[in-house]
Amino acid sequence: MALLYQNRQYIRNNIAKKREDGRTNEQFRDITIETGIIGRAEGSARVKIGDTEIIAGVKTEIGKPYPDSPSEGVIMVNSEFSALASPDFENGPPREDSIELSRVVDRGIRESKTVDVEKLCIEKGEKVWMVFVDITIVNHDGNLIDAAGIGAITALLTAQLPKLNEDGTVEREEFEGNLPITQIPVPVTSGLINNTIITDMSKDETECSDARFTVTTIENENYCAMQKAGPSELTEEQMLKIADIAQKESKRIRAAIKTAVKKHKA
Amino acid sequence: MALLYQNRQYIRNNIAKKREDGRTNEQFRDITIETGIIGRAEGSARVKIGDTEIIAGVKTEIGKPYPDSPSEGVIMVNSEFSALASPDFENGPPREDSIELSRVVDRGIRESKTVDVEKLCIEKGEKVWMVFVDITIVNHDGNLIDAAGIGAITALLTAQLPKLNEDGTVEREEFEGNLPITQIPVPVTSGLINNTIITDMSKDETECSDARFTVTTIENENYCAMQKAGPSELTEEQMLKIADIAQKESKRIRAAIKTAVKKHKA
Amino acid sequence: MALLYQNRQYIRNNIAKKREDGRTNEQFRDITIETGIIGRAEGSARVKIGDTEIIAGVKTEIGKPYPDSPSEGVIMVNSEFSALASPDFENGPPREDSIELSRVVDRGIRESKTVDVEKLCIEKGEKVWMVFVDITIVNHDGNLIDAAGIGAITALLTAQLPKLNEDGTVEREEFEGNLPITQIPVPVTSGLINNTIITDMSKDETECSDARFTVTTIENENYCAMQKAGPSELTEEQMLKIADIAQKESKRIRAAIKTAVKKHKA
Amino acid sequence: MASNVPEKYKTLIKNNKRIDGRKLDELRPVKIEVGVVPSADGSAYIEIGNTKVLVAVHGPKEMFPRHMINEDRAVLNVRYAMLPFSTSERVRPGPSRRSNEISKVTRHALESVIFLEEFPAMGIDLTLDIIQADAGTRATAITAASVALAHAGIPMKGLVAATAIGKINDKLAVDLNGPEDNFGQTDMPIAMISTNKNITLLQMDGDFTKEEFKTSLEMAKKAIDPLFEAQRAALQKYYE
Amino acid sequence: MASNVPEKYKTLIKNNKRIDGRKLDELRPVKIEVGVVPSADGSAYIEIGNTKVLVAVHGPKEMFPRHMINEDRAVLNVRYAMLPFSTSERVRPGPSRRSNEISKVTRHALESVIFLEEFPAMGIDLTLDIIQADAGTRATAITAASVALAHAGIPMKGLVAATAIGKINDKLAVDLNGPEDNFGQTDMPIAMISTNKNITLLQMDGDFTKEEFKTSLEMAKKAIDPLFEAQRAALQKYYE
Amino acid sequence: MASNVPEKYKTLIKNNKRIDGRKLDELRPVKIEVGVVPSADGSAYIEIGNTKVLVAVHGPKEMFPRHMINEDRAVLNVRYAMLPFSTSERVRPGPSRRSNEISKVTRHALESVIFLEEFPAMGIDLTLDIIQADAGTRATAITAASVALAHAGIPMKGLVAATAIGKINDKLAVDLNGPEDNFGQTDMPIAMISTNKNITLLQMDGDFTKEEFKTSLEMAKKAIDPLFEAQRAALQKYYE
Repeated sequence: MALLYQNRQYIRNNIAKKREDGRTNEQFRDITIETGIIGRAEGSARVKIGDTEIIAGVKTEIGKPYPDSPSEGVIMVNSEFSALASPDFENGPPREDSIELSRVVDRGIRESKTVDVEKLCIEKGEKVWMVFVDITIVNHDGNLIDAAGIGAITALLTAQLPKLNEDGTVEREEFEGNLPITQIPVPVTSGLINNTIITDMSKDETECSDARFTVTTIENENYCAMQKAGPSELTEEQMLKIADIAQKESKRIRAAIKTAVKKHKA
Repeated sequence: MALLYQNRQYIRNNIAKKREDGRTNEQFRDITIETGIIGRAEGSARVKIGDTEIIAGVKTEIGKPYPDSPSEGVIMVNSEFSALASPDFENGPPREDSIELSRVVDRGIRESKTVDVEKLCIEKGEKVWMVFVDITIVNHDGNLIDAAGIGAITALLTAQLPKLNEDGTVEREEFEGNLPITQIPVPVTSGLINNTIITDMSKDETECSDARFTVTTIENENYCAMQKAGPSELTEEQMLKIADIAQKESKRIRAAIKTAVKKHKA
Repeated sequence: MALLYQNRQYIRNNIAKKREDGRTNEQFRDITIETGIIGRAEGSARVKIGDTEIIAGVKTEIGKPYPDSPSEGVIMVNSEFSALASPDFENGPPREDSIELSRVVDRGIRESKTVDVEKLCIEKGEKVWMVFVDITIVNHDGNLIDAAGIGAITALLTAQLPKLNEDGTVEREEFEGNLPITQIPVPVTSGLINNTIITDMSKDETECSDARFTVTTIENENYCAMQKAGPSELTEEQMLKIADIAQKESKRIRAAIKTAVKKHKA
Repeated sequence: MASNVPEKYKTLIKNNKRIDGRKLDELRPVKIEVGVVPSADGSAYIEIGNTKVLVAVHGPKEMFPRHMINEDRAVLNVRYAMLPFSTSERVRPGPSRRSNEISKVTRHALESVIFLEEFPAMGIDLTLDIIQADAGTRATAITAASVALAHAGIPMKGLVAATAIGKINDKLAVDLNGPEDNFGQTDMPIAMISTNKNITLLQMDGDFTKEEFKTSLEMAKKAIDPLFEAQRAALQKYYE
Repeated sequence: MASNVPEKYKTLIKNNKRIDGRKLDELRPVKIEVGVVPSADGSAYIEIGNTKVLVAVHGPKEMFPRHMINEDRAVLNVRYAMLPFSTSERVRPGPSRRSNEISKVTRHALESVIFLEEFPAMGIDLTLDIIQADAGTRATAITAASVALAHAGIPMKGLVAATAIGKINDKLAVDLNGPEDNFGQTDMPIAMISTNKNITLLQMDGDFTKEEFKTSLEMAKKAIDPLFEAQRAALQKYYE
Repeated sequence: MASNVPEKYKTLIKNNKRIDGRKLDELRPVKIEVGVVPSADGSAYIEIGNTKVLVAVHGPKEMFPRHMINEDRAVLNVRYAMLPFSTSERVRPGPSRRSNEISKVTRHALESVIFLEEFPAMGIDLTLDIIQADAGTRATAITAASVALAHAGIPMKGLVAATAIGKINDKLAVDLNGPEDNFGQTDMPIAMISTNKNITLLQMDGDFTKEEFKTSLEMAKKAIDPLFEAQRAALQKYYE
C-alpha cells in the first residue's frame, strides 16, 4: 500500500529528530543470514534486514561462452519481485525498479570480478560454466538492494560446482569444489530524506526519500561499485558522507557473512 | 457469442429431462474421422463431433535432445484456437482455456508413452527426431478436448518419418516408415450440469456446466490420463461414473479410429 | 502531428494544380547521400530526401545457414521507426507501417539477389556470414521507402567483410574485401492523390493519398520489385505510368549513389 | 527464386506445357465451398491446385480493441496465418513479419470494395488460415475472402479475386505452383475488382522488362475471369 | 515416468517400505507455518518432505486488470511459479504453459469453498512460490493456500487439502516423493474439501485399472486427514 | 574491465599522455549541434570523441499511456537505445535490461532541473539514440539531452552535463574512451548541474580508494565546465 500524503509529510518533517522505529540515522536494523536453505540449489541463502526478507539461490548450467570472451564462464545475477512480497507490485510501476535492483546487484557481483570467470572455462570457445544467482524478494520492507547483495554473495560463497562426467553430462548430486570467489563485496545504501542522511531505509522511509546512494565496499575498504538513484541531486559532501558510512557498516556485515559461511562449511 | 442468462437457466433447469438436441445424457454426437487431408504434413486428420471440427497435422524436425534424456526424441502437442472458430476468442479469456486444452492433449499423448521416443533417437545426445502435432480448431461446438485427442492420435497413427540423407539433411518427399506408436489413447469428457452427468457437451452445454472430467482410456481398458476442470466439486461416485462412461465410449471411438487408419493405409 | 481535416481537403482539392512546396507532379526533392558515417559499422550511409532523413548501417556476424540453403549466407534488412522521427509513432498504428517498410526494403534487396549469398558461405551447412542492414528513420517527411532503399544499397556497396581468423573468430578491425554486390536496385514511389499521380510525396501528401505504388528498377532498366500499398484501387494505366516514372527517375538516383560510393572508395 | 535448382526443376516448360501439364495461361483447378464454418457469420473453403485455405468472417460486430474504433466506418481486421503443418518445414505458430505484411496488403486489397461506411464504429474480423501451401497463398486467400464476406451479407460493390503472373524459363505464366514459384524467375500476385478490373493488390519480386510488366497485367485481366465465375457459382450453389 | 530408470531406483518398494522408509499409505512429514510474509494479508509456509512452498494472499482488494472484474463476485487470481533454484535444472523465470495450467487448476481447486460472492467486483491475489521441488508441488501449494486464505480472514465453507496417490512397482502409494514420481508408473494429484471429502482437483498421468482408480480415491480420502489436522493446528498455533 | 588485455592496450598512459594523446584531465573533442531533427520539438546531435548521439524531445504533450499520468506534474519519458550498428557486435533492436536501467538513471539525472510542475498531466518524451559508441554513451546522451530540452523551450533551473572519471594504469583520468573503458580499472559516469555542481547521476564500477573517490569528484567538477560551455555555445549559435 502506498503511503498517504499526510504520513509522508509527517515522516519527512520529523526525520531529522527521530525515525519511526527509533533508530539513529545511520543505524541498521537487525540482519540475519541463513545458508543452505534450498537443497536443490548449488548454494543458497536467506537474508533478513528487519522485516525485509530475500532468498538467493545459485544454479549452474553448461553453456557456450560469449564470442568476445571465449575462455570465460558466465555469471548472471537476477532479482525478481515476487507477487508474494507486496501488492503494490501488481499495479504500480514495478518493472523499472525491479530492473534497477537486478542490474545494481548484477553489476556489483560481475564487474567487480567477484567470481574468477576464467576458472569457469571447461573448453575454450565451446563449453563454460554458467552460474545463475536468482534472488526472490519474499517480504519488502525497504533496502532491497543491500539484502539482495548480501544474499547473492553469501549464496555464491557457499556454492559448489556439480561434478562433470567424462561424457560431458552433469552429475547433479555430486560436487567438485567451491566456486572461485575472490572477494566479498558488501553494498550499503543510504538515502536523503528532507536533507537528512538515513541508512537502511524502511519501505515507508524509501517512499519519502528524495534520493538514494548505494556504495559497495570490499575487504580492503576500497569501493568496487556505486549507484545513485532517485530524482534529487546530492552534494559532494553528502556523497562522501554516505561512502564513509558504507565503508564502516560493511565491515560488520562482512563479518556476519563470514560467520554464516564458516558455520555452513563446518 | 456467450449465452444469455435466460438461456443458461433454461438449459440448466431442463437438463435432467432433456438435452437441447434430444440426445440421451451419455450419448455422443456423430463422429467423423478423415485422414491424409494435408499433403504437406507427415500425417494429418480431420475430426468432427457434431458441429465441432478440428484439424490435426504432424510435422517432424531434427533437433537436439533434452540434456536429461539424451537418447529420446521429443514429442510436442500444441492446440491453438484459431480466430476462425469463434468470435468469443477475440474478446474473452481464451488463452487460459487454450493452454489447458493444449496441456491436457499434450500430456495424454506424451506421458502415456504413446510414442516410443527412444526409437526417435538418431545420434545420442546430438540428434533426435522432434515430432510436432499441431491442432487447429476450425469450428467450436463443445468437447474440444475429445476431438483434439482423437485427431492427435489419428494423425500420429498415419504419420511417416521423412527419409534421412547420409549427410544429415532431411528428404521431405520420401519416407522411411511409420512413427513408433505403442497404443491408442482415447479421451472421453463428461460434465456436470446442475448435478446431472452429461457426456460430449455442446458449446452451450459447456457454458452451463459446473465441472468437467476428462478420462483417457487405452485399449486394455486401463486409464492413462485424467483431468478435472471447472470450479465445482465432484463426488467420488460422480467421478467413478464418468470413468465408467469413458471406458465404454472409448471402445467405439477407438474402433472408428482404427477403421479410418486402416482405410488410409489401404 | 496528424493533418487537420481542412488541410487534408485543401491539399486534395488543389493537388492537380499545385503541390504545397511548388514541385511538379513527378519531381523529387533534393537527395543527398553521405557514406562512411558510422565508424563501428562495416558500411553505412545517411540519405536525405528533402527533410526526410535515414541512417543505414551494415553489420556482420557468423551464423548457421538455414537448413534448406546450407551453402548460402543470410542477408536481413530491418528498418525501425525511432521515436526520434515523429511523435505520431507513439500513439498511432505505426507497427504495421514499420513492418511494411521493413518488408518492402528487405524483399527489394533479398529477393532481387542483390547480394550474392553463395559467396557468403564459409563452411557448408555450418558457418556462413550473416549480413544485417539496419535502417533508422531520423526525420520523417514522407517517402521513407525510397530513402530506406537508397540507404540500404549505398551502405551495402560501401561495406567490407571483417577478417576471419584461422581459429574462426572475427577480427573486427581488419577487413578482407567488399561484399559481393551484383546490382543497384533503386525504389521510386509515387502515390495517387485525388486521381493525380504524385512522385516522392511529403508526409502531408502521404496522409492525403489514396494509394501508393513502389517500383524498384535495376541498371538494365528492368523492374526487380513492386509493391502497391493503400486501400484504393489503381487502374492499369496508372500503374504503367508510375512504372515509367520509376524507370526514368531511378537512373538519376543510381548515378548519385555511384558518385557517393566512388567518392567513398577514393 | 533459390539459387540451387534441382535437376528436375531446371526445365519448367516443355512443348509449351508446364510441369503439371497446364498451358501458360491456364489456372490450376479451382474449388470453392461456402459456409464451411458454422459458427462464423461467413466462411469459405478454397482449393487452387494444392493450395488450400479456410476463411471466416465474424461481424460486423462491436470493435475490439476499443482504441482502434473509427467513428465513420467499420474497421476491417485481417489475420493471415499459415498453419504449422501447411508447409514442408513446420511454421512456428504466432505472427511473423511476413504474415503481418500479408495481413495488411490483404486488407488493402479488399477495403475498396466494401461499403465500410455502412457500419460506423464496428469491426469486421477476417481470418485466413492457410491449411496447405503450394504457392499463391495470399492470392488464394483473397479470392476466398470476398466469397466469405458476401456469405456474411456484407455489402460490396464487386468481388475481388487474385492470382499471380510469373516468369519461368523466360516465359510469362499464370498462377504459379510451388516449384514454379521456388525455381522460377518472377512472381507477381495481383488482385482485381470484378466490375472494372482495377487493381487492389500488386506485388512483384524477380525480373520484368517494361514490356513483360505490361503483358502481365493483360494476362491477369484475362486469367482472372474464371475465378470470378467460380466465386459466383459457389455462392449461387450455397443459396440454392 | 522417464524411460531410463537408474539402478538404485528400480526397486522403489522393499518389504513394504518405500525408499524413504515410509509405509505405502504414509504421508511425508508435514510442517505448516502461518503469517510468514508480514506485508501480505495472509500467508503460509509449508514443507511436505523436501517440497517447500511459500504462499501469500493479498486481498480482497480492488481488482486488476479492470476488464476482468466480475460484478457479482470476487475474482480469485492465482499465480503458481517454480523459483529458478527450486529444481535440479534451473527454471527460467516467467510463466510457462505448465505453470499457467497449474495456476488454473489450482484456482478451480479452491474456488468452490470460498464465499466469493461476499466481495463483488473485488480481487483476491494468491501467489504460490515453489522454493524447493521434490514432487507434489501443486498439491503442497493447495494445502498451504487454504491456510493462507483463512489467515487472510477470507470466509470459506471448509478447508481444501491435497496430496497425490501414485503407483510404484505396481503398488498404490500415497504422497509420492521425487524419485517415486520420476520413476514410478502413475501420479494422481487430488484435492478434497474438509467437510465432505468432495473432490476439487484430480489429474492423473500413467496407468490405472478401474479398480486401482477406485482404491486410489479411497486411499486419498483417508490419507488426507492428517493434512486437514496440520492445517488446523497451524492456524490454531498462530492465533494462540 | 575485461580480463584479456591485448598487448597494445596494456600501457594506456605513457609520459602522462593517453593513447589518443590526451592529458589525464582532458576531455575528448566535443561537438554539439542544435535542431537536427526538424519534426521534433527539440533536438541535438553530439559527438564526444567517437561517441555520437542523436537526441530528440517531443512535448510537453498529451501523456501516453494514460494510466501513467501524474496530475501534479509532467512525466518525463526517457528512451535510451543503442542503434544496431553502433558497436562492434551488432546490437539486437528492442529494449534490454541495460537500456532500461540507463533510461531510468538518465531520467533521474535530468528531472531535478526541469520545472515539471509547470505542465501538470502532460508528458515529455526524450529519445536518446546512440549512433556510434566509444565509451561514455550515457554521459554523452545526458549532455545532449539538456540541450535538446532547452531547444524545445522547456523551462529548467540549469543545464545538466555529464562525463566519466576513470582509473587506468592506476591513475585517475577524465572522459574515458573505448579502450580505456574496456581495459581500464574503474569507470565512474557522473552528471552535474551547471548552477551548483550538485550531482544528479553517479555510477561506479571497478575500484576506488576513499581518496580516489574524493579526488574523482573534484576532477569531475573541473572537467565538466567545458561541456557546459559547449552546451551554451551550441544553443547560442542556433539562435543567432
